[in-house]
Amino acid sequence: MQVSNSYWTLFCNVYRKDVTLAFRQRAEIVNPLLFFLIVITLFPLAIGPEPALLARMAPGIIWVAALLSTMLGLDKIFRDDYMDGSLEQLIASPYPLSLAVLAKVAAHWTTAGLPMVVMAPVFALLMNLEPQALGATVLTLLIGTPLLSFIGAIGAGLTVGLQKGGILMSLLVLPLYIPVLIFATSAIDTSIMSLAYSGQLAILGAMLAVAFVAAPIAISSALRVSVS
Amino acid sequence: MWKWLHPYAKAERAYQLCNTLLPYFAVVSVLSIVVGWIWGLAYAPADYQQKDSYRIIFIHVPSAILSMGAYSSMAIAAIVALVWQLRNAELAVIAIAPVGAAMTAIALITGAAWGKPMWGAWWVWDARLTSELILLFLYLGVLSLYHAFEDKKAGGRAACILAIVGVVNLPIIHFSVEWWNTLHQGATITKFDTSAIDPSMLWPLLINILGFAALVGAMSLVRLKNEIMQADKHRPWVRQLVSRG
Amino acid sequence: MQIEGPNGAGKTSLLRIISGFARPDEGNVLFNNQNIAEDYDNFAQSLLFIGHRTGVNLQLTAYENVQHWLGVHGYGCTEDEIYSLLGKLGLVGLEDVPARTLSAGQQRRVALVRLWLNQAKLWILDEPFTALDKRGVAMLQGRFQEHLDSGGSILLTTHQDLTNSFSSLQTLVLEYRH
Amino acid sequence: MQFESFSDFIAMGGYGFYVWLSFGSCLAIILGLLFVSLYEGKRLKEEVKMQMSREERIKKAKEAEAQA
Repeated sequence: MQVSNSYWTLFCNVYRKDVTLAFRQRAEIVNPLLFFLIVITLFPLAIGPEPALLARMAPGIIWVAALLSTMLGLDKIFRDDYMDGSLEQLIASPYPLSLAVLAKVAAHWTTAGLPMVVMAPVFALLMNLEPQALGATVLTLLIGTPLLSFIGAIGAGLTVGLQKGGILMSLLVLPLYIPVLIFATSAIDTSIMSLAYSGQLAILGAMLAVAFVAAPIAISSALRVSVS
Repeated sequence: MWKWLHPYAKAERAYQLCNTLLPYFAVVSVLSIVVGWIWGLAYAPADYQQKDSYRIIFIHVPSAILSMGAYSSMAIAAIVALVWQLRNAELAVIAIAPVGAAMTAIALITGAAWGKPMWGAWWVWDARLTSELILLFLYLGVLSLYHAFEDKKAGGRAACILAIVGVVNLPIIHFSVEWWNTLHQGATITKFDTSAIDPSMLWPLLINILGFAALVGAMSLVRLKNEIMQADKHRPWVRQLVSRG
Repeated sequence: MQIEGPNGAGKTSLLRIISGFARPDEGNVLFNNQNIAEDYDNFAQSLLFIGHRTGVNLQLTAYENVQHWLGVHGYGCTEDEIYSLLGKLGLVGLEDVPARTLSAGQQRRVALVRLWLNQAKLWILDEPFTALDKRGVAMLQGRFQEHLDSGGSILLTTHQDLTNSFSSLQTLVLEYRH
Repeated sequence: MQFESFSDFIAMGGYGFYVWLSFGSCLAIILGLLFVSLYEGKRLKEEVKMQMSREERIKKAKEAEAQA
């Protein structure tokens, strides 16, 4: 038995475990996507199928649906690990907890955010989104969904010790999502008018960079509180 | 009918029946799809209005018909499973669902690819398309419900109930969506009249429908075999079957 | 050292405070004259904790569980070593089935494999004998002896009396106080 | 034959992209599902085989234990 002292192995191990588990229960990946699709279907049924109307509302609808469907899987990020004691083992590991947390958030994004980015063109089609806005939609989702995972994981970490944390978590997390929503939809709106939307993307990118550094620390202290 | 049907209630017999039927379905489906596609793509005359784009009809219409056909056979299997407590019928429901979902997906995708050149949009919220999309949700709902259960027996029954609820709901959904669409006066689409179709186009279409029907049958049989084996994997007959190779 | 006391006396809470999961209301936990809260990761290097919740994921197989734990704690081990250890613990043929299909005692054994696969000085074990059969208990105590002989220390709670006679056994009795 | 040449056939009177997209995705979905189904059957058989060998190993381990 040899001791390998690498942060990368830890990251890979935690990441691999979560992704393996998600793929083993495929529903975990498929269900949020289906939910996304159904939410999007509801809008034309409720407000009418006129293409111009839908095209006007498309950025908002796509992003609200994305917010709601990432919420679905959030509760799972730490819940199982908390229940079976793996979380204590992660804390009692000689590596920084924030690194393991980063791996878990990355795994969550791979299984929840990335499929949404890939499916985004289909959803944009359904909503009659202007073709020139397609690039902006995919880009904002690509930068925005990891941000949602980071922010959501803070809420999940804070509520994991509570018996019925699910709804409370949505109440905590949804207000924090608002800035992401504003800049993402404004970027898509701008792109519909064929104007440059790099400003909004830059702000989203800056938020992601801050979250990348700060969120793991916040999440790991939230987890330490939840476990004690 | 009971006397004839009863032996097949046993898993092993049902498995053998699948094996016997499978070659016929497979041969019919491969033959008629190959013939139907070549005929439809290369020999059928072009439509004078839609030109060559209409050739998508040779997969769009069969898959749309079969998406509903598969749902009704799934619902019948579900009723049989619940009324007569036949485990094999339950497994048939689970076996048909993915095949039906695939047909629905094909119908939706080909519809979009046909709609783009004809209506100028990949997707419009027309009554038929919307109900087809909801049909896809129903299929996927049955499947994910079944897979969410740890106990597959309870999962099978739950899936059967959902399938039946769906079949009751389907006409309601269809009519409400139709009503909704006329109310909204949304994108108006002129569908060309399928009844006035020329025999030179009708024949390959019919052959393709036959081929798709046989294909749905064959794929369902393959999946049913898997499901039966999965359900009985601790039984001696499966072990014998496997060790025989 | 064995910690005894009636249910509700605070055995588990004490272990969790010593392991650094919970904070003490007053005072500090010192390890080698170092406050563990100050440099927790360093303390964690010498710590092996197995609590009530054993950290065995029920969807993963026994082998995957061990593999994951090793990775998280920075130990490396070959496949054969893990398999032979699992075999030694009576899990022959069960290495690659999901842990949820195992019995409670077998799941506990999967967690206890870690005792053979670490270089930690301090073991903190909360009720390690739960759900184990007699042979399992005996094997575990044998492993305790090895660990003590190599200079390690063990802190555990249990309701069972230890059948082996450990020369260095100390007992701390907690009493229930209102 | 409705088409003069093979390139005409591929072009489908200008609708080639849509026609071949439809037929291609149809084929991909059918073959994909078929492949998955067949693979599942194969995997199941292997699983049963593994279970059998597992039981064999457990039996052997028990016998060895009884002898020891």
